Amino acid sequence: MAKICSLAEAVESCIGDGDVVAMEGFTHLIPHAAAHEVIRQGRKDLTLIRMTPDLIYDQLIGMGCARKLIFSYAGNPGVGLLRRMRDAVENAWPKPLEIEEHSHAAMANAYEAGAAGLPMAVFRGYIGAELKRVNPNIKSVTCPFTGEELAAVPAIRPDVTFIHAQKATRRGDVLVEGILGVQKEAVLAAKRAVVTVEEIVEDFDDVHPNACVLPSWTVTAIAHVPGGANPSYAAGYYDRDNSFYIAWDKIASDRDAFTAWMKENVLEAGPDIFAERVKGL
Amino acid sequence: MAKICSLAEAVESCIGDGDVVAMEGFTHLIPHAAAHEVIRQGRKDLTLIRMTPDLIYDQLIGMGCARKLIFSYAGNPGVGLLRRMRDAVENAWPKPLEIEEHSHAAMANAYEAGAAGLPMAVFRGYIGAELKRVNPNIKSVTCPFTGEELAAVPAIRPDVTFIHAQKATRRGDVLVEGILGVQKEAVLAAKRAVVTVEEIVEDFDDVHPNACVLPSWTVTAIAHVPGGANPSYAAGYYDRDNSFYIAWDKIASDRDAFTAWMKENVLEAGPDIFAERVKGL
Amino acid sequence: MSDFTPNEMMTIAAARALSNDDVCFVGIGAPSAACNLARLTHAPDITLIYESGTIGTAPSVLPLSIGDGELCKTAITTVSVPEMFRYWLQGGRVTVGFLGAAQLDKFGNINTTVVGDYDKPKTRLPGGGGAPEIASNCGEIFITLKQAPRAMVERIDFVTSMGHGKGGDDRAKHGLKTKGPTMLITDLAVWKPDPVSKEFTVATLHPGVTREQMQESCGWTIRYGDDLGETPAPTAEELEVLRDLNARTKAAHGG
Amino acid sequence: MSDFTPNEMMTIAAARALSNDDVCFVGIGAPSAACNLARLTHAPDITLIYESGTIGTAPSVLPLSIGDGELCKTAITTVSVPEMFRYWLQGGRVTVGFLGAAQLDKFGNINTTVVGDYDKPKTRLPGGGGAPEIASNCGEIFITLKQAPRAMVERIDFVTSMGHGKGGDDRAKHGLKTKGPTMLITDLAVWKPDPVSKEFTVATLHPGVTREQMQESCGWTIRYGDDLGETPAPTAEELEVLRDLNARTKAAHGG
Repeated sequence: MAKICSLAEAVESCIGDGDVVAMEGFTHLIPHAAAHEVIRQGRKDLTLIRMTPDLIYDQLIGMGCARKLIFSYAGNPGVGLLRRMRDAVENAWPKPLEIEEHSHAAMANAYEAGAAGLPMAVFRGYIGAELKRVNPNIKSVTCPFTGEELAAVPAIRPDVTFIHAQKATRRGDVLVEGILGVQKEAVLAAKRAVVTVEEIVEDFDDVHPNACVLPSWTVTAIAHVPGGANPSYAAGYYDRDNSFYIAWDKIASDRDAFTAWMKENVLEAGPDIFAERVKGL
Repeated sequence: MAKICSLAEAVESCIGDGDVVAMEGFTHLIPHAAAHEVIRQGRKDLTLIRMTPDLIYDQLIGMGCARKLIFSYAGNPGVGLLRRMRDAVENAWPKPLEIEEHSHAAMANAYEAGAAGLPMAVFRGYIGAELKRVNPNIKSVTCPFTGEELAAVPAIRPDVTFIHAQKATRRGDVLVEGILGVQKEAVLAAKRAVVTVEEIVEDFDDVHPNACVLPSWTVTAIAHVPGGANPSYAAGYYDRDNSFYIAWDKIASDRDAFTAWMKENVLEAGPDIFAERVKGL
Repeated sequence: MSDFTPNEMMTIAAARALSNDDVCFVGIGAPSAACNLARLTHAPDITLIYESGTIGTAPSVLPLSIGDGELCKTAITTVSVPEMFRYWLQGGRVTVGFLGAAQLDKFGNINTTVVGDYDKPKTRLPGGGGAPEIASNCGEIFITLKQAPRAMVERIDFVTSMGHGKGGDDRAKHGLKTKGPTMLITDLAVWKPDPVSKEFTVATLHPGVTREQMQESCGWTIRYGDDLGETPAPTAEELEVLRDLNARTKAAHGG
Repeated sequence: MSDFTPNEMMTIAAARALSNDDVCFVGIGAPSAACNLARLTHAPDITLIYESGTIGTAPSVLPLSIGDGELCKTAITTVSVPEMFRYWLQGGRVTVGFLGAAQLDKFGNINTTVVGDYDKPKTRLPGGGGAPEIASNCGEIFITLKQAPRAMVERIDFVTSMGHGKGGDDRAKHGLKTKGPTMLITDLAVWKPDPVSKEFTVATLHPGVTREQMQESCGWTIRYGDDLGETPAPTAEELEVLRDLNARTKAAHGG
């Protein structure tokens, strides 16, 4: 059963140095507050998994928390490149970053396989594509019925997954609505799952029977962090802060500007600043 | 784009003799009216696919429409055996019936693989189980990462799938709610799909964003048949007619009683009798 | 106390084996009654999953089918059947699976497929349904069965679902990490597998049941545990809750 | 008419290639503008799918990201990302996929991964995202690109997504049944693959564009179709609808 606690306590108890970590959210519901808490607590040597390692992973990488990144698209969506990640890959600053690169289809299938308890995902992919040459974790299996060669990648099985969701009940069930991304799969694939939520309610009265609900016993810890997805958004609560995504490009372009921003907004701040930020969004 | 038409026209245009056919609905939303129309139009040599070939397939088999059955549980749910199917398997009445038998997990995965455009489904199944010995369509693949041997079955790709759903819009989008079964997968896996619905509406106003909707362009024909799932049920419209499931056991236990019932209730009836039947349920 | 039926004793003994933290994959019939009895007595937070996709259901009456509307209405969420079998069962999220059997051997292997030869069956049974993968993917398996010589046999005609196979470490040899059958609850007794051989041995006899009754209703030579005991009789509360549940069910489902 | 930009011409030429029956897998930027322009002009029933899981969207303003709330609000349904890639893209339900490129060769092979060596890149680009499987699973592929010598190169540094490979029947040799790139729409011209060699050849030049401009902005020696024509200039309606859409988008997304 999920424990409802502070974000600091959830992070303290659920993630250790060297862990394999997934933080998911596909544009929508990206767990920024949770990532900041992980940075504040100084976790290191993490293997970070995420389809689209946008700002939060740029921040974790820039702060030296990661030793490896598994991903499929490393961009600041709608803006450009991830400058901290590029600096790590191209110049090993602040430390070298090993990368394992896939396509979206491969990552989505690998999360699905993780949730399904399988060792690998099988899909029709990477045909004529060169990632196969540089990523030894892209293999193939042959269909015993048709002889077709299909792509295979290892299932994703994180030590811990972090997601942000709209609501949890007091007994710990979690509701995700709208653009779902791979969050359900990322939670079910992981050994431990931490969820930050906009709201804690008595009950999901009248929720649609087929809505995406993660039962309490699939989640380890839940923290109430209103605004915790900002500058991403939470449908029904606040919009995406597009201007911050543009501003980030400038902050991240310079090591000193980045370090100063992280000090002021992460290291010397707390999760409660998120509620302030989303006022008016 | 889906064509909205009469059930007779939908069946006439979408299914031919010898087709591979799936009629799905997991206890909920079983397309009885559509199955009766197929019987009335005298289709034959069908390969019938269904996880739980309960009453509708007992009727199709007993009327001699089928040459083969692919299934995973052949029972009258909550009541007992399927007597017409048994008579076909054990005594070749009214004609022999070839069977291909799987587990629920295999069938569910095979529909999923069909919807996903894959030639096969891979899952952890049939371990120590004897169906492998008698069904040549159960094979295996080896995980190239762990060496684990996993079960493989061919994807299900019906020529035509029939389902019953709660609602369609005038432009042909279909809404299924509650117990979903494998209906979405069965439709997406098929070359053609026929949907009977309780109601045709202007719009699915305020439907949950993650509700199960099949867009118009995934469906071939839609027929408005209120009550069309009876004696199964349609959540939000009418309940399951449990007494008929019990009554069927008696009807199906005798070849003459069966033939007489089919003559009166199917051959000499039409889809409009279903609306009458569900009054008061 | 003697005012209870063997069927009630079976259901109550099965209910007692369940705990508040369990996640149960529930079949229709005795398992459904046992799981809901546990929920209504000592295990209010137990999670019940039916293979129709309904997760965390709390039906006020017992469902007649695996996909009754009541299961969906009271569920925390309802998922598609492919998701049920992939994420929830194969994903290793179910602690206890219940299975019944048309034929059962002493190692807990189950036949619900055919009596006689597969290609020329004497009796064609419904088939495996979810059982083959329930048997391998749930943390442990409870089997419920009414004892009868033709049900409990030396050698089953067809292995629909693997129990302990040939006994001993046969499950491990098949690559299985789950426990397999850990309990057999019948109308006459509670059986548990021998820790080494994995042969079912009688742990407790239900009140009033004799060894003669036992052997008459079982096709293999029965072994008894060294510390054979008596199944505690149903308590007044257990009987009352079970009978209320059955009465509500009967009233709801009508004639 | 001369009051339109090369970028507007590119978007309008791409929009014209879409029909009412198409199901498009839409990327952010020029593809999104083109698809929505088609929807707002000659193809009102076109189905737009974004990889965030939103199916049948009809945004009133262009999204800034692939997962803007507007896409979900106006969608017929929103599915999970694994389902999007399995049932909808791999399931063969998408007729047209749009791709951009950092580097493109004359056979429509695309690089969005690295400039330079993969292990020691000169420039690390965002990577493939959905592109490798969009390229193979969509019925056909339209590529949009601003022409530049460093973008249109003789040999790309990394094959992120396969176009026509080495040309000719190379796609078929890879087991692909989809058509691959059938159109390249740039700010200067519309290109189509030669039916046999599959090398991109210029089909129409946008109004006022010269062959000199073309060759200056392309790293390979350009071939022109025998029936080279001129791209029809944007109509007043096309320009008005596109500019309205862009103005609404700018107003909605603010500073």
